[in-house]
Amino acid sequence: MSKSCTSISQAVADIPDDSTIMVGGFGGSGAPVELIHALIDRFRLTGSPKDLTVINNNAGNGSIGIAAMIHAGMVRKMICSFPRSSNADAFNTKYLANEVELELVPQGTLAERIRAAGAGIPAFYTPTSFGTELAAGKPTEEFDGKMYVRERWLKADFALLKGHMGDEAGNLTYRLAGRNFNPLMAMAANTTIAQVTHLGESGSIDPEHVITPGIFVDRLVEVTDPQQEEVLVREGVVY
Amino acid sequence: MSKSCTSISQAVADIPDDSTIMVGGFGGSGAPVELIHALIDRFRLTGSPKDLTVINNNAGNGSIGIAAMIHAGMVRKMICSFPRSSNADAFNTKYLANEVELELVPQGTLAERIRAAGAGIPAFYTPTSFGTELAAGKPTEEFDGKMYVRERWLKADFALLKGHMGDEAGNLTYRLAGRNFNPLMAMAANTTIAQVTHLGESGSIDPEHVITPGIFVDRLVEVTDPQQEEVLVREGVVY
Amino acid sequence: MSDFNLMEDKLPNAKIAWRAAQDLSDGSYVNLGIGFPEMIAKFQPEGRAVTYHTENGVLGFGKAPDIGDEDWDLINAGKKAITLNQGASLFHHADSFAMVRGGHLDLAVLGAYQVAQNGDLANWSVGAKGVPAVGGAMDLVHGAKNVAIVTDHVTKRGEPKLLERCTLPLTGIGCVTRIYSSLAVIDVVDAHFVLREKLPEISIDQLQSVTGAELHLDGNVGDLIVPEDI
Amino acid sequence: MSDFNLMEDKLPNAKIAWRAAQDLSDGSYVNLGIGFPEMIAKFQPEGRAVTYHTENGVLGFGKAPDIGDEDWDLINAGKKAITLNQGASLFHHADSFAMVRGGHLDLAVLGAYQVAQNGDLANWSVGAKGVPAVGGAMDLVHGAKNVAIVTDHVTKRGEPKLLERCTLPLTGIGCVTRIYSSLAVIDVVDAHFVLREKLPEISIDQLQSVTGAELHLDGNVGDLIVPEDI
Repeated sequence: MSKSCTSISQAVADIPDDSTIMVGGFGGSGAPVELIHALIDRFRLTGSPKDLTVINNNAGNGSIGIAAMIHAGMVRKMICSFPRSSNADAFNTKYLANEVELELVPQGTLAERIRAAGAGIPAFYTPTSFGTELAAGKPTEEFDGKMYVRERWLKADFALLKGHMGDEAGNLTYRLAGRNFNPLMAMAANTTIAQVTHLGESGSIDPEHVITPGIFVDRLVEVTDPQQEEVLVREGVVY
Repeated sequence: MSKSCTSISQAVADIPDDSTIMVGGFGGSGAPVELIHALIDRFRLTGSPKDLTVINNNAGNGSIGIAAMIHAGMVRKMICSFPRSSNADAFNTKYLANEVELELVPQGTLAERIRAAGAGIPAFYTPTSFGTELAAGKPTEEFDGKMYVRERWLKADFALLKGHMGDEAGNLTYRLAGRNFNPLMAMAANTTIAQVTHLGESGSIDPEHVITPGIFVDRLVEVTDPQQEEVLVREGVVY
Repeated sequence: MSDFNLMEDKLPNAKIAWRAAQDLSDGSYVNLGIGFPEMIAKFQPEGRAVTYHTENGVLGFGKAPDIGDEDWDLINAGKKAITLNQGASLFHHADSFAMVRGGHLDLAVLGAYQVAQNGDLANWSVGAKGVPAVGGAMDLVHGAKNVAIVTDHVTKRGEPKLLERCTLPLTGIGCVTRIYSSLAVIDVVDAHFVLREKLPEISIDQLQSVTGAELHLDGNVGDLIVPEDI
Repeated sequence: MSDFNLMEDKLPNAKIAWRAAQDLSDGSYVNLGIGFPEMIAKFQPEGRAVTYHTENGVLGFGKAPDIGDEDWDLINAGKKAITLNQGASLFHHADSFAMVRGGHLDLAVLGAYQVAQNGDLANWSVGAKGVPAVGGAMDLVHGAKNVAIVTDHVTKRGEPKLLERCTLPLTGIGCVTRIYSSLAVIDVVDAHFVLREKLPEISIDQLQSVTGAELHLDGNVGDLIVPEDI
């Protein structure tokens, strides 16, 4: 049972309208540009998927990747910690026009909520955001003399990730700081789809060096020379 | 500021009576036999440390390692998931004579409580143990129609770990399944002490292959040809 | 039928394990409990890829090594030496139980002291004095998508292990989905035992007489037939 | 003293960063906030080993690469290209914030819109319309053993930023331990501002007049002296 897909478009072909999609990466590092663009291609061709909820640390930059998804009108809601970037016009415009919703989550809480979803932990307590407006309406509790906020897990229907090495068993490694949210999102989505720069046979990754065990990965597609979001933004590329 | 100690005995010289000590390993895999034995040596020489609370998945096997600590009378309480082993006489005898306490924790809850301590999460909800006597007295709550038990973090004063590669920055790798509880305990103790089979300069471990980042490790000592607990037990060694 | 001798004609553990193994799905991730359930791997049908998980942080382990070839840093949750298959991965205990609790395993197979018709399981403590031990069982029963039990249908004294309610300390409530016993294959559906297969030699009445809760029927009851050479 | 001109004689950011850098401890783990706080690393005193953490999963990063040598998979939380020092490690976001929330960092240095005498910090939102963004600030303020602020002592309009209570949306409550401002070094002790150092040219009265809460003294007030060539 190989998990590899024959094409990028095939890998994302069944993502329906109204899906919640986690997208790996922090800024351009570890961002699965080709998978996102395949989804945009599908939307332009078929009008689907639309009304998406997208979970990422940011809300897109420039005119490619998540920014292009937003600009295309596929995104109903962003869940992120930092929707600012050097060029967040796509999000800002839609947000200020009330055409896209925003759930703002502190970065560590965002990471932990995603990890909790993957780990079967429906709720946990964190000191983060206690006493701030981002904790409004959330249960609080004192432990050992300190106050904490209760946060819920955050699940998704799909995760789109960028790995570096992948093998047929679904095992993944990441490149440098491109790891970031990717291994967490792999655990938290019903269907996890990863593009990898090198796809090898089962066993081509040392078991001690695997970062995401294959159990968390449903589909793999090789993109041998992936685009780097930051480079595209700096070149002014518009997708 | 190197973290390396000149000797095993120096590495454990300041562990006081009444300490809570996490000991890495699952059975003999990843068990820091030399660090434990150094602690026993100190106890035999000085009468200290005693009245220890020891956290490990098991409660010792044969007449070495944690079993020898218990037999020597250093341990007041064990916190573990599975105090049975092929030869758990040391624990069984003391436990049935009410000379050592036991806090029995489901294995996944034990792991998650330790991880939570390291991650600044004072409490979390798990489905594990709901409706059983191990959940007696613990708060419960329903999320999305399913019942969960609230568990608290589990911290320690010291952690004794066994790594494979270590570097002067404190970074660690582990060998095969010897990883188990070691990386979690590294995060959860005030002072983390690791024996490693190979101690190299800072940078001798590929940053992408580091399992425990050095921030979690306070002291390192090289034990180049470490004993394997399972082998000692099979040879009938008595420490 | 009336000449069925419960204690002599019931399936031995190896045959129960064989039957359980026939339901292993291609591409599935499976945790087999220490002891009897581990035997299932031996009977994994050809042509199906199954990836085995063990609580102490290994996914994709294979056969035990030859005696003398053990590496005691590479063991399973039962502390037995194992080997790694191609595509294996190693991880720490929190990640391992994230796989368990997070619903990533397709199947966990455990032994049982008692199973109740509502899916309650008792398999960790006989409630008596002695040293209690729980391990990962309480996590597994609430994590895997399916929780199957392999067990003798009755205790050594011939008493039912499948009951209206468990009398021993529980491992988990409402968690068991299927039971492979020495006499039958039974599903837990809506807090009832539903009989799927039984040994051809035993009548439903006789099976009911050694079962501590009502057996429901839902369509055909298949024959539980295991090759002789198992 | 009376000829001290607040807007002309206060320290520029580089000098504030230099002063904050003098307190970096040997062997410490430090997170420097995006922007102004990042400048502190440049002034790290010789002979002290400091390991820098960035939220997106890097410990032990070094200087920015030369222009053209950037690897955009290797960035800091400010999305700037970085390099790795010997002994660096890479990890995912949950592990990164475990370091933060779990109290493993010795120091986090952040900027501020407002700091209150009880240690409350406002640095993420001016409360107005626009697009809010929080990043990792709310985690950092509740995680690091010490939370220091580098800031101008007053706003661009000359209004105090050190206050009895914050009026802008809070980042965290009771979290700030020390403030390095353009005029002074101030600790937060038992919900009071305690003046540790001030520019020699400014009087305590004048400093108090641009501070929105009472400055307490606890022994000597040192001179805040920064080398001219910074």
